[in-house]
Amino acid sequence: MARQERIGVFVCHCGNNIAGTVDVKRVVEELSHYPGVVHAEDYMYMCSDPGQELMRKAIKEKALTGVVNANCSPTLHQRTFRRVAEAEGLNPYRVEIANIREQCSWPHANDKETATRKAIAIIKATVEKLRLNMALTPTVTPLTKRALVIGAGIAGIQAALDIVNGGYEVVLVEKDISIGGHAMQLAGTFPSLERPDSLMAAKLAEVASHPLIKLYTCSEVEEVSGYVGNFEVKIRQKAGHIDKERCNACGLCLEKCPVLVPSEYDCGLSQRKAIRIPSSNTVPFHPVIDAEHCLHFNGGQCEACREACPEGAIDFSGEDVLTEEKVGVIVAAPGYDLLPAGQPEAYPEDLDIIDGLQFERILSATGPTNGEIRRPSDGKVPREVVFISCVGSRDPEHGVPYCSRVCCMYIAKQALLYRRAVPEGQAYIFYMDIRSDAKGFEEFVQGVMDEGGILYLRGEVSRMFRDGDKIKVWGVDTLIGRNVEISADLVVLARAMVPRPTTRELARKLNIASDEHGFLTEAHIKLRPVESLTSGIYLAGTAQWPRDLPDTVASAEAAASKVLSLFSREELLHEPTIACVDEEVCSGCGLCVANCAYKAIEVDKRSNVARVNEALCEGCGACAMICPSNAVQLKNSTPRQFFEIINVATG
Amino acid sequence: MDLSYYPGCTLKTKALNFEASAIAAMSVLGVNLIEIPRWNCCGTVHSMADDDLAHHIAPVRNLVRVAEQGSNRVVTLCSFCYNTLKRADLLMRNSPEKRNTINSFMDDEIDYNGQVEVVHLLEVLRDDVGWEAIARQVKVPLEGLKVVPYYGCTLTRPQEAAIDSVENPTVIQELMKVLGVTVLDFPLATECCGSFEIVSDPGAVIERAYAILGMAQRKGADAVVLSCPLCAHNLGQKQAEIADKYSDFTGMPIVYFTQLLALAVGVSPEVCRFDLNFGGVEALLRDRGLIPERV
Amino acid sequence: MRLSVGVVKKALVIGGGVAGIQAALDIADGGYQVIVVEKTPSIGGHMAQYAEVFPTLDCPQCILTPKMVDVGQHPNIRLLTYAEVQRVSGEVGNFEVEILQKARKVDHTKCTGCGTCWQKCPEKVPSEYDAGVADRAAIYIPFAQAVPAKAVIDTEHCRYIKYLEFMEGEKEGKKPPQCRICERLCPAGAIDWEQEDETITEQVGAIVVATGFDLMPIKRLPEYAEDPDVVDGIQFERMLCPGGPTAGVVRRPSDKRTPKEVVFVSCAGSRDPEHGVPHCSRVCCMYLAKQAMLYKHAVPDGQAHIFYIDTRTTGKGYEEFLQRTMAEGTVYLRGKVSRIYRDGDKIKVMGVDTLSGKQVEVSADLVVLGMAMLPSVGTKDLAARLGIATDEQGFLTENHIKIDPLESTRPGIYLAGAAQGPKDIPDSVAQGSGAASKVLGLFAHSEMTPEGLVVG
Amino acid sequence: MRLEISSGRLRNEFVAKIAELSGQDINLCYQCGKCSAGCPMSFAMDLLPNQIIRCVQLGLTDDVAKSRTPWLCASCLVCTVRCPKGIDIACVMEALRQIALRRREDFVDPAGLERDTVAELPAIALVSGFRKLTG
Repeated sequence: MARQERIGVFVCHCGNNIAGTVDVKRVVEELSHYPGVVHAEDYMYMCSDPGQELMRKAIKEKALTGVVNANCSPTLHQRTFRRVAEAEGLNPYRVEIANIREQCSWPHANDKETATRKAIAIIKATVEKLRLNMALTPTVTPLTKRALVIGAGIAGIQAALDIVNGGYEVVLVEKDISIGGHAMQLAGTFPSLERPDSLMAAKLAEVASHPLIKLYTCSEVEEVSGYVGNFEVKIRQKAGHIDKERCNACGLCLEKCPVLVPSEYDCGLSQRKAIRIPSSNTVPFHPVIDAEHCLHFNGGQCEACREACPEGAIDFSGEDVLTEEKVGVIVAAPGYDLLPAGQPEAYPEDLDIIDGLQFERILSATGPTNGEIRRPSDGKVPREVVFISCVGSRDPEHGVPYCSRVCCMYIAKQALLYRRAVPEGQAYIFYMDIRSDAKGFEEFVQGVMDEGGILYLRGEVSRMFRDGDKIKVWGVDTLIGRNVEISADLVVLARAMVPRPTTRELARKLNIASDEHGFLTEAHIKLRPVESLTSGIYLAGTAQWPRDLPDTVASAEAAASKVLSLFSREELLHEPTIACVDEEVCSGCGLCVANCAYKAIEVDKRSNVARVNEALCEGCGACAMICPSNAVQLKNSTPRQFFEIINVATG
Repeated sequence: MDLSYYPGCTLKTKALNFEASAIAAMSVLGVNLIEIPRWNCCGTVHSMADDDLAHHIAPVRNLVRVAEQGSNRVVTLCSFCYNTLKRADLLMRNSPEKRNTINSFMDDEIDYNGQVEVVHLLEVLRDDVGWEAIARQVKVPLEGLKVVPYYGCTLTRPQEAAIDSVENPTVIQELMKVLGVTVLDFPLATECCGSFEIVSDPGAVIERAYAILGMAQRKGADAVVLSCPLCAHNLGQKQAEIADKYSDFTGMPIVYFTQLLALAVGVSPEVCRFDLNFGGVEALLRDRGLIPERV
Repeated sequence: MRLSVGVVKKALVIGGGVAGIQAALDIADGGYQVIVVEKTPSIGGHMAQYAEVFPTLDCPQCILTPKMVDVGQHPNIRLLTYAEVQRVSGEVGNFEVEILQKARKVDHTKCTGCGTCWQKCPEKVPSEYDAGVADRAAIYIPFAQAVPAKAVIDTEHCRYIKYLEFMEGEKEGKKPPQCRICERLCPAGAIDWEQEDETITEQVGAIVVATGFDLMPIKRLPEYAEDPDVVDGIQFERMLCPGGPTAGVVRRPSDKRTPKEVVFVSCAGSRDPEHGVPHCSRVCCMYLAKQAMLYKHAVPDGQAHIFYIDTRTTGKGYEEFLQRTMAEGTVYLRGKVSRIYRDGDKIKVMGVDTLSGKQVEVSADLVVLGMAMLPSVGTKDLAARLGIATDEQGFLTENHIKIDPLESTRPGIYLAGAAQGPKDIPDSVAQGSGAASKVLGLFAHSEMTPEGLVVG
Repeated sequence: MRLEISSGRLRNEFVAKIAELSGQDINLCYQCGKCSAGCPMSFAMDLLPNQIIRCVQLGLTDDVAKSRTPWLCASCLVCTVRCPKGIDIACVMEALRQIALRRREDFVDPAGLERDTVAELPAIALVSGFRKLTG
C-alpha cells in the first residue's frame, strides 16, 4: 500500500498490572521513533474517560490513519477503543490491540527487562499488521424476533414468561413429558418452607395457556444451524401415542396398563405405569405412552389402554415428529442432575441410603408415602436419621472440586421437616462448613439448630455399612477431636449437583463452551454472567452452576433481559473480519467447504469457485488454512500480515 | 449528704486502708458514709445455679437492712460486694417467683421488692459529687504519678450490673485525671485476676497476676489502681513469687483509688494506711514527694 | 369506554453502582430512556474501590470503567450524579419523581476535569473513595476514572464557602480565609459560587432501586479496638489497589511499615445477633481469602492468618479459589476473635482454633475486619419515600424471596444488588439485568387498564 | 476408640440437669469458640469452654465430669458478655460445679488448707472460694 501511514500508539499502565512490570516510558520512547508512528503516549487507565479523551484528541489533531492500543486482551477493550475511533471518523478496523498484559506483563511479572523488550516487539508487530488492515464496514443481517428456550424447569419457564411479557414469541422445548423440572419434586422451599409445586402452579398454567408460547414436551433439540438473529432449529417430539384433542385425562388407561416401571418423578421410590401422568399437578395434564416399556412396542399384543379409553385417544401408529423453527436467539436452561449413586464408593448402595431428591419425595405430600416419613427398606418410621453434606462435593479426588451451594440449606430444611413429622426422631448433620450465605439463610439454619433434636457434627463420614436393620455411620467430630459412630435407620446423602449428561451434547449442538465439569460457560463470570461466547445464545439456571431457586430465577430474568434488549433492535450488525475468496486463484476444490464449521462457504456450481456467506462466516479461518492455493483469506488476518508480524517479533 | 454504706468483711480485716481512706476522703467531699447496722457477709459471688436460692438470702438480707435504715440507696467500696448485692437486687426485681420464695425464707423480716438501689463508690463520685466538685477539693495534685486503671470483672460484668462501659470503662481514668495523676492506656483493665481460684490453684493466679502486672510494667506504670480487695490480694500478695519465676518482673505497687483520692484532697497519709498496701506504695509516694520522708 | 392510562416508557434507576449501571445499560440498550440518579459525584459504587476481584483477580477498573463510560455516553441515559430522589408519587406506569440536584458550585458544561483545581486546593479532607486511608481536596472528583470526570465543591469543607457563611453570620469563631484559589486557577472559568440546589421533576413508568451497601462501622464492636492499624475490608482494598494511595504497596496506616503478620477476622458483626446482625454477609469469606492472597503476592515473606467460623465459598470457581489461598500458605484458624488491643507496636489478637482446641494469640502488625454488610446509609428513608418495605436490618424486601426476588412490595418498583441483601458482583450484575428485564417487560405494554396490561 | 452417638446419649438426664440448673439452651451454640478465645483461665484448662459446651451437646457426661475446666472457671463472665448467641457460659460452668458438689464431690477441702495460707488469705477469697468449690 502506498498510503502514507500516520499511526498513533497508546500504552496503558493498567494500574500496576502493566506498568509494574513493563517500563512504559521506555516503550513510548521506542515507539515514537518507529516508522509510520506519528504519535505515542501512555496513561494510567486508557479505558477510562480521560484515557479515551487522549485518544480522541490525538486522532483529531494528528489526523491519524490508524491506532495501536497497547493494553489488556482485545476481548476486553477492542470494542471500547474502536468505538472511540469511529466517533472521530476513523474506521474502527484501523484500530488494533497489542496485548501487553495477559501475553506480556503478567507472565513475565518478575523480569522487567524481558517484559519491556517483549512489549516493544508486540507493539511494533501490531503496527506492522495495522499497516495492511483494510477499512471494513460490518454487514447487516435481519433479526427474527422469536426466542427458543431449551428446558422448562423454573429457569426456562421464567425466561420464557419474561420474554413473552416483553411481547415476543417463545418456543419452549422440554425433554420430559411435563414442565416444572426438579422444583416440582421438592417438598418445601427454604427458608420460607412453602410448597414449590403450588408456588409454581400459576407460572405453569400461564406457560401452558400463553398465546405467545409454543410448548414442545417430550421433545429435544436435534439440530441447530444459523447464527444470531437467524437460527434454524430442528426439534424432535417423541411420539406420545395420545391424541391430545380427544384425551380427557380420565385416567382409565393408567388403571388398566399392566406394566410397572420405577417412577422418575418419585426418584425410583414408587412404580408408575408404561402409560403415565407423573402427578396430579402435571402440566400439560394428559397421559403419554412410554414406548420403551410399553408391551405393545416390545413385541407384545397388549392394547389394554386403548381398550380402556372411552375417547379412542390412544393411537399406536403415532410417529416421532420433526419440526423446524426459526428463532433469533436461544436460551439454554437444561438444568442439573445429582451425582449418580455408587459414587463415592465408600458409601454402599442400600435401600435406606438415599439422596436428597429422594428424601424430598418422602417428605412430600404428593410423594410415595403421601408425606409420611417411612424408610424404603421396610416402611418403618426412621428414628435416627443421618444427613451427610458434601457427598462428592469439595472432593477433587473422588467427586467434584466445587461446592454444590444448595446442600447446606436443603439438608437443614429436610432435618427440620423430618423433626416436625417425627417429633421423637433425632437428626444428625455431618458438615465441613455450614454455607448458609444468602438472605435469611443464616437465620434459618440457626433456627434449625435451636429446634432441638438436630445435631450438627463438624466432620465428614469416612464409611458406612449395614449392620442388621441399622446402618452404621463412621464419622468424626473435629470440634471435640473424636471419631464418632451412629447407628442410623436412614441416611440421606447430599450428592453433588452436576450438569445433565446431555448438557455437553447440547453445548456441542449449540456450539457453545462448557467447562471441565460440563457446566455451560459464560462470557465473563463477573460482568457477562448470562451470555455464552456465541452471540445470540444465553444461559440460565443450574446448567451453568449450582444454584437455588431465587438465584435461578434471577439468572433466567437476566437472560430474558438480554433477549429483550436484542429484540429492541431492527437488524443486526455482523463482524466484517471474515473470509473472502480470490476468484482468480480459486480452483473450486471444495476443501474449504468440508472444513467450515458454520456451513458458511460453498462452491458455486456455475463459476466453480468458492463463495462465502457473509452472514454465516464467523471468521475462524479454517478455510484459509486449508486452502492449497491461498485463494481464501481472512480479511485483516492475511498470511502477509502474519509474516510481517513474525518478522518483527523474531527480528 | 448521707449515704448508707455497706463495708463487707474484708474491709474490716485486710483492707482497712481501703475503708479508712474512703471514709476520710468522702467526708472532705461532704459525703457521710453511714454504715448499715447488723450487716452480714454479702454472700460473695452471685450464685448462678437457677434453683439455688439459699445463696441469695445473705445479700438480700443486707438490702433489707438498708431498707430498715429508711434508706433507698446503698454504696459499697468493694467491687465484689457491689457485684453480689447488685445482682441479688436485680434478681429480686426481675423474677417475681424467686422473689416470693426468697422473701418467704425470711418471714420475720420485711419483704424485699427492689426498693434499694445498689451503687459503687465510683458511681457516687462520678454521678453525685461530680468531677468538677472533686477538682475543687484537690489540695495535693498527684503530679508525676503514672498509673494504670484496673477494674477486674465485677464492676463491669455482667452487662446489667456494669457501672460503666462493659468493654472500655473510663470512670477510674476520669477520677485519676482529676487528681492530677497520669493515666496510661491499659488493655488488660478488665481481665480477670484469677479471683477465688487463689484458694484452689494459687499457681494459676500467679500466671494471671504476671500477665496483668507484666503489661502494667511494660506500659511504664508506677502503680495499679483498683477497687477490689481480692484483686489487690491476688495482684499484690504473691509478687515475690512472681519475681522468682519471671526475672523480668520487678514489682508493682497496688493502690486503692480511694487512697489516692484521700491523699489528693488533703487527708493525712497516716489515715490512708499505705503500710498495708502491696508492692511498695509508700516508697513510691515518698519518691514522688507526695508523702513526707519518715523521720 | 374503558378507562386506561398510558405507560410512560422511561425508567428511573436509583444508585450508580454496578447493579444500577447494569440495569440502566440493559434498559437503555432495550431502546428506552433511563434516568440514573447517584448520590455521590461519580457512578461506579463500591466496586470501583476494589483492588482486584475474586475469583478471576480481574482489575475492576478494567471491567467496570468501560461500563461506566457507556453510561456516561449512552444516548438513552440521562445521568444525574450528586443527586438524590426526594419524592415519588403516582403508580406503576406513571410515577412522578422529584430529584434534588445538589449544588456542585461548578458549571459542568464548562469543566473539563483538567485537575488544576483539586491539585491546588489547600483544604484536605479524608477521601470517601479511599475509605479515609487518604485525603482529597475540598474541590474534587472522587477518583481518576470518575464518570463524569468533572469537579464538585464539597461545600461543607470549602474554605470560601465557610467564609461566605461566616460573613452571613451563620458561623461563630474566627474568620476563615477568603480562599477562591480554584476560581482563580480554573482555565475554563467553571467555578460558579451562585449555583444552588435545584429540584428536577421527571415522569417515569418504572423504578429500579440499587442503592447498595455500607460496612458496619468498626466502633460498633467495642471489644475490637479502634486503632489506625485495625482496618475494615474496603480500607484494605484501597491499601492493596495499584490505583490506591500507596500505589498497591502494602503499608500499615500507623507508621507506614510493611506489615509482616496480618490477621483477617471473618464475621465481624455478622452472625452475631447479640452484638451485631444475625445475617451472614455472604461476601466476606471470599474477599478475605482474596485479600490474603493479594497480600501474600505483595509481601511474599508476610504471613496471613484468617479467623473464620465456616468458610462460605459457594459461587462458580469460589471453592477452588479458597483451596488455592490455603495452598499458598494462608493459615485458617477456626474460631471467633474475642478481643483485639494494641500492645506497643503490635496489635494483639486473642482468638482460638476450635479444631486443635487451643487458645491462640497473634501479635499482628495489621488487622483486617470483615465487617458486616448493611444497607447503605439512608436506604430506610428512601424506601419510606418510595413506599416499599424493608426488613429489620433495613434491606429492601422482595415481593417473594423464591419466585419473585426482583420485584419490590410495590408494583413498578424493582430491586437490584446489595440493597436487597448482601451480594457479590456476579449476583448484583445478574440482578441488575434481571430487574431490567422486568422493566423491559412492562414497557412492552402501551397502556394499563383495570383488567391489566395491553400489549402493543 | 469410636464414640457412639445416639438420641439416647444426647438426651440423658445429665444434659437435662445442666440445662435446668444453668437455664441455658445449649443447642444455641454454633461453636464459634469466642468464649475460649477470651477465657483468662483457658491456659490451665484440659478442655476449652467451647469444648465443654460441645461435650454437653454430644452428651459426653464422663468427659465433662472428669474435666477440671469448670473448677478453673473464675466466673469472670468474659465469655458471657461476648457470646454471639447470648449463652451464659459461666452459668453452664456453675451448673457443672453444682452437679458435682451436690454429689458431695468437693473440689477443695477447707480443712486441708495450711494455717498460714488461711491466715494470709482475705476473708473474701476464702468465702467465695468455698462458695464455688465446696458443697
